[in-house]
Amino acid sequence: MEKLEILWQSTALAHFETGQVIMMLVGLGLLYLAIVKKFEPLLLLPIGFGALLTNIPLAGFSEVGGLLHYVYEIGIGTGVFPLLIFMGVGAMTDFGALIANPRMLLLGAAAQFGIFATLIGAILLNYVPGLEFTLKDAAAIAIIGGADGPTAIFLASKLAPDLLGTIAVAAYSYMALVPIIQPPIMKALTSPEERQIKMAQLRVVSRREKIIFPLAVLLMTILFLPTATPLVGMFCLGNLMKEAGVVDRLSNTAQNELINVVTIFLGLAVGSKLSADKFLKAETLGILALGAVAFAIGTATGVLMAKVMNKYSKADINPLVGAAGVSAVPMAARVVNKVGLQANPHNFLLMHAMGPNVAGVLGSAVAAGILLALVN
Amino acid sequence: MEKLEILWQSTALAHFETGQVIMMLVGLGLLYLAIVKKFEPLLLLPIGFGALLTNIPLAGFSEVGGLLHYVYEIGIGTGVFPLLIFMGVGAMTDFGALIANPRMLLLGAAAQFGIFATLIGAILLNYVPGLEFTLKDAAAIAIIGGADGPTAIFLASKLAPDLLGTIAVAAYSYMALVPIIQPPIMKALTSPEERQIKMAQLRVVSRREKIIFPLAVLLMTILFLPTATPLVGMFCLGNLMKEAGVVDRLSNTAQNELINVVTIFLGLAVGSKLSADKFLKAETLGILALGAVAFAIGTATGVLMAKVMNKYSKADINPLVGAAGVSAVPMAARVVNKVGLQANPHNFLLMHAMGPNVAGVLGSAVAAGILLALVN
Amino acid sequence: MEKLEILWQSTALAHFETGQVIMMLVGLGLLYLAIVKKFEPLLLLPIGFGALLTNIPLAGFSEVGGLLHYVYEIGIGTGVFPLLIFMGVGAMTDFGALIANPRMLLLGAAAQFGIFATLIGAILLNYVPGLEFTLKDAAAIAIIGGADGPTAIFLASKLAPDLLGTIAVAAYSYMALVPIIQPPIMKALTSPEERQIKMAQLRVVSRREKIIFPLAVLLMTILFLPTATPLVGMFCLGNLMKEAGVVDRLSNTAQNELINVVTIFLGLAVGSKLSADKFLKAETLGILALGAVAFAIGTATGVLMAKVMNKYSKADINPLVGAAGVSAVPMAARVVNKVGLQANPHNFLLMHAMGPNVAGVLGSAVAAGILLALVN
Amino acid sequence: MIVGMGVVFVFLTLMIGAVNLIAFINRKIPEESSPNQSPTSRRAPSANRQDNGAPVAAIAAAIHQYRKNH
Amino acid sequence: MIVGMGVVFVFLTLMIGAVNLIAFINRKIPEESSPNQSPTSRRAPSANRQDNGAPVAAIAAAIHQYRKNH
Amino acid sequence: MIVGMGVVFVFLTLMIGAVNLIAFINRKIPEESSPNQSPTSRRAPSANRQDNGAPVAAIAAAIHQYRKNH
Ligand code: NA
Ligand code: NA
Ligand code: NA
Repeated sequence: MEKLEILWQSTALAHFETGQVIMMLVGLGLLYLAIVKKFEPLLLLPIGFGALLTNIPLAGFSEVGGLLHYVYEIGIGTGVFPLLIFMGVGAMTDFGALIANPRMLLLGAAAQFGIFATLIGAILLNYVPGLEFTLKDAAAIAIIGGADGPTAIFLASKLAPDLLGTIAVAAYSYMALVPIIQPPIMKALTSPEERQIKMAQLRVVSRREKIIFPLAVLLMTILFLPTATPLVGMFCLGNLMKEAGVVDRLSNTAQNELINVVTIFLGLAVGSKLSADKFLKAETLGILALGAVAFAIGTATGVLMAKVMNKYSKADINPLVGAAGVSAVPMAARVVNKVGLQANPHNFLLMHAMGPNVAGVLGSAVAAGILLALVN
Repeated sequence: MEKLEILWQSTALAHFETGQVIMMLVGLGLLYLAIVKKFEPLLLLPIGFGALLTNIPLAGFSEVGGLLHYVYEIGIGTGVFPLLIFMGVGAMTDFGALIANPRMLLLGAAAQFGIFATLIGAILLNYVPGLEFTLKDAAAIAIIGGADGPTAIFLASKLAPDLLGTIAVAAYSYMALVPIIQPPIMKALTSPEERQIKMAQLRVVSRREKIIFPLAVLLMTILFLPTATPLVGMFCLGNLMKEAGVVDRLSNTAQNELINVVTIFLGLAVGSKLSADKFLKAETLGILALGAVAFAIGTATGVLMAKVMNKYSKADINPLVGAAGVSAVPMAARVVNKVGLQANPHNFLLMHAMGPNVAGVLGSAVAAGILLALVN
Repeated sequence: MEKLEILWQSTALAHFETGQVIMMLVGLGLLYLAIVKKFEPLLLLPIGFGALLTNIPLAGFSEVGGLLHYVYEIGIGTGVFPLLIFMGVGAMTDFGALIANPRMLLLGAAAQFGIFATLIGAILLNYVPGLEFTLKDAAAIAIIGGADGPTAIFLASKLAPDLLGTIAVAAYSYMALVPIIQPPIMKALTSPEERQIKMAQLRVVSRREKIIFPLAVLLMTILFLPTATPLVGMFCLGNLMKEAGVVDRLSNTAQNELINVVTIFLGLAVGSKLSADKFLKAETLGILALGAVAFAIGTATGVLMAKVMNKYSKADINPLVGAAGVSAVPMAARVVNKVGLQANPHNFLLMHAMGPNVAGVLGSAVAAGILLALVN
Repeated sequence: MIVGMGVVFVFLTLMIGAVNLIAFINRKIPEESSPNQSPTSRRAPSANRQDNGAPVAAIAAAIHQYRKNH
Repeated sequence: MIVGMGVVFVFLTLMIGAVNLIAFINRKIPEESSPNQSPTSRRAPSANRQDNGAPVAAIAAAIHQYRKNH
Repeated sequence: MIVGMGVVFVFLTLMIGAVNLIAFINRKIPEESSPNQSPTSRRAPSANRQDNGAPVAAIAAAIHQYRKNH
């Protein structure tokens, strides 16, 4: 009987708290989005599973000695995991479209307006009773507008570890929602004629230019924005390995096995931050709302910038491609292509949208570096 | 001359102790079993090699600063390696046969009787002069009867790190000996007619059931046996990644590169625990004997349970499949198939044995959780 | 305005020191050698990139909390990375040619003369004003003559961490320069007739011999030179996994994904040691000079030893194959083949040069063990 | 021991119930036929995948080589 | 906010200049045609590579199998 | 230095002896012909391996594609 009592006390049933139950439902919800809705499953599946594990009473996954505790401390506390993801993404990224048409960098810049608008928004939310965000919190929340998961995780781990779970979930969820959030904004800000604009075919980019590009980006980041070099540096390393053509072994590993392993653990570690005491508070609603606003603003400013550029530039620019500037590679570029095809079934914008799309990755890494420099 | 003296003092010849020589022979023996006899070579080869390395005088592989010291502390001291193996095994496991015929879970439960019988046995062995096992030691030894390597290593690392090397070697050796240990017991407990029983073909299992299954297993473990969630949780994560179909990149990495890397280091780290002072004692013989007994008992109770089920169930159940309940995937299922074919050359039991076989993995993980809850 | 001042202060422009600029040029130079000249790109590309990153003012890559700091401490400070590389190289190495003609081990020994000559040289350099090398420094520098990158990094991490960057760069650079350094020496020391000598075809080596070989090497190292067992042991483990034929999963992972991941981080970590205060000093020139001398001496003694062996041996030995004894696998063997073909377009020496070539790897690992035993 | 073995049985028996429940629900709510879940579309999307070309090219080259030699 | 956004723009505008500069220099100094940079020679050399045989054999076997069956 | 170099030579000379000894023993005790060590059976067994089907299917598809185009 005593043994049975011990066993009963060792069941979770005797120890569950309401918050934990709710958070496990949140975890199941994330798994549903990942598996059934196919929302960024590579991240949301491990995040959702991590949320399940971390909220089990007594199992101690996230306490000292637990697996998720180690994974978080080693991988996210140090910032190593997002940097490795960035290296892998760099090794998967082809900057050809951007090198062929470098003015697209302006669209990648314009779409980061969402980040800075959100920063103001988060600070203003302090006036709402019950919400309290420090400047660091606000900066970490704002980066959701960058539409780039690893950048958001990296910045949040440095500035607001307590909000990391919420921020990461918001970032990846909205990245998955790009096909729903962006098209209405894109259509509202453009005329059917603008959406039909055809763009000149891109010139061929030589291998040498592709090799020099990541080095030039790194050099400029070093000179002007050293706080951005961890992110930009690892991204450029991955890209250089890809383009150099002499270390294909390393490049393939970086963009396959290494990024896969890191993705599993990054997701679990992020999920381990989805505990009731950190997620079930008014701030979370504020963060989710701000994230949506940031995405919408970034999309809008990207499109508007493209309209301005189309007006003052010799070459035609379809304003839709501005929306790809938020990053969310390659989803945003595909959305641009799809909306463009609705206006003109023979106008394929995908390659033209890849330029602002990868520019958006650089743009949000740069913005992260600026936020780090300003608030840290 | 002085230099020569330094060099001589730095040879192992000047420092060897008898125990180390014997342990190196044990290591060579394990390599022989792995390479020539093909006994679980994936684990026994690194374990044997680790035993060689750790017993070299002066090399200090397992002392602070040595490679095996780090690997052990990081990988086994924390419990991370067995959990990663479990994730990979989960990503390799197809629960289809079990979902189609869930009563096979009872066979996976019955075969764990070997674990609890061994627990009693280990406690009784304290009455043998020269043998001393604490309750924790006894629990760690008992898990050998689970016929599941990573579960044994995980539990031993928590309850009896000093016995870890011996327990792991016993577990993997007996898993390799399944084709020798099981058939006589299976034949002794069944009649030729029983061995010829044909089982109804299994129904097709839908993808949705396969996705929900690991989540249901996790949920029940969370509710009723949280101490088992590290093992069961990682197993279910791997299985969910496999079945979800949306993260094949991650699933493939978990069941290939990641598990391979971990296997190498897990083996080396386990081998590093095969030092003379821990292995060359009377207890080791007790452990080896108990392990063999545990396997035999588990096989027997599995078969007997299947006989009972066959008697009281509508559908025919070949009692041989009960032997697969010890786990030792997929070896035990193959042995069932082979013994079945000897009785009836047209009766393929492999798929029917896979159900109890994977149920046995769950069963021993559950038993490990119970032992953790009871003795920790 | 204040914000702008903060941002300006946060640019690197406000903080660059001359030494850092020079070191970044060194890094770019290494990238040039790797990408354009294809000098050992697998290592020199990450090393060059690491040199860029570590010299960025304010970015703090190599300070506590920075990525390269962690990678260095975990991977090189512990000696783990070079050992994993060695395991992977072992899994790639075929000792068949050496087993078929074991006397080639003498060539692998003779070529290590460069190491010990350099040791004397480094000690003598203390008489040059401005240069100061301790005995440990001298031993770490001498190993450059072993023409084996991971061995050099391993020994330098143990004996002279401050010189590690320079030593690794020197080792890999000279390994890449083998096709330029070796041929003149080889031609100067041999007559055209000698270079045309044909060697008897190698006998077929059985699988069993190939399995026993790494174990025999390990056993002898254990007995006579335990300080060499970390390197030799991991090398033999890799080779045993390859030849055993029962753990191909593990062997493939060791020689592909695992070695690739480690190579990226090893390179970055080595590059992180290329900081101005450690590289821009007179000692560096001394090290580079000694490295070149060591290579030249090793090549010469290898060739001379082969001449002696040719004189006193029944079977013909082409003296050129002695040059492959420096290791630098497989570059040195290819150079031998090429120089041989220049003398006789029908005389393929590649397989005959593989014997001394892999013997050279063992030879330098053994020499490293001796140096560790003597000076540590 | 009896307690331990009992818990194992209770737990796995509960699981039998759970699996049967899943199967029952699964039969009740038929899986909506989702055309986008065809085998070809099950691959996870990932940024700029380029690993498809290489093997195909290698295979084509191998086939070409093979044909020449046979 | 204005400062931050401004720096993003300044930085990326500088980068436009840099890319244009690279393209300009690239046009001025034509890439020397390097015969050793053909696709086949771009693989990094590595010690005793042996992973070529297996896939080729597998492909050859697959082709053989395929031919027999079709 | 002389000591160091000497040890290298002594050690590798001993190893020559060891290799010759292995070869000698190997000739004396002929390897039993083990039919289960054929190349095909040398793959390590592993639970529920499923990676065989995919490449074969890919190759078959590639061959089919290739034939259509050539
Ligand atoms: Na962005
Ligand atoms: Na079991
Ligand atoms: Na060497």
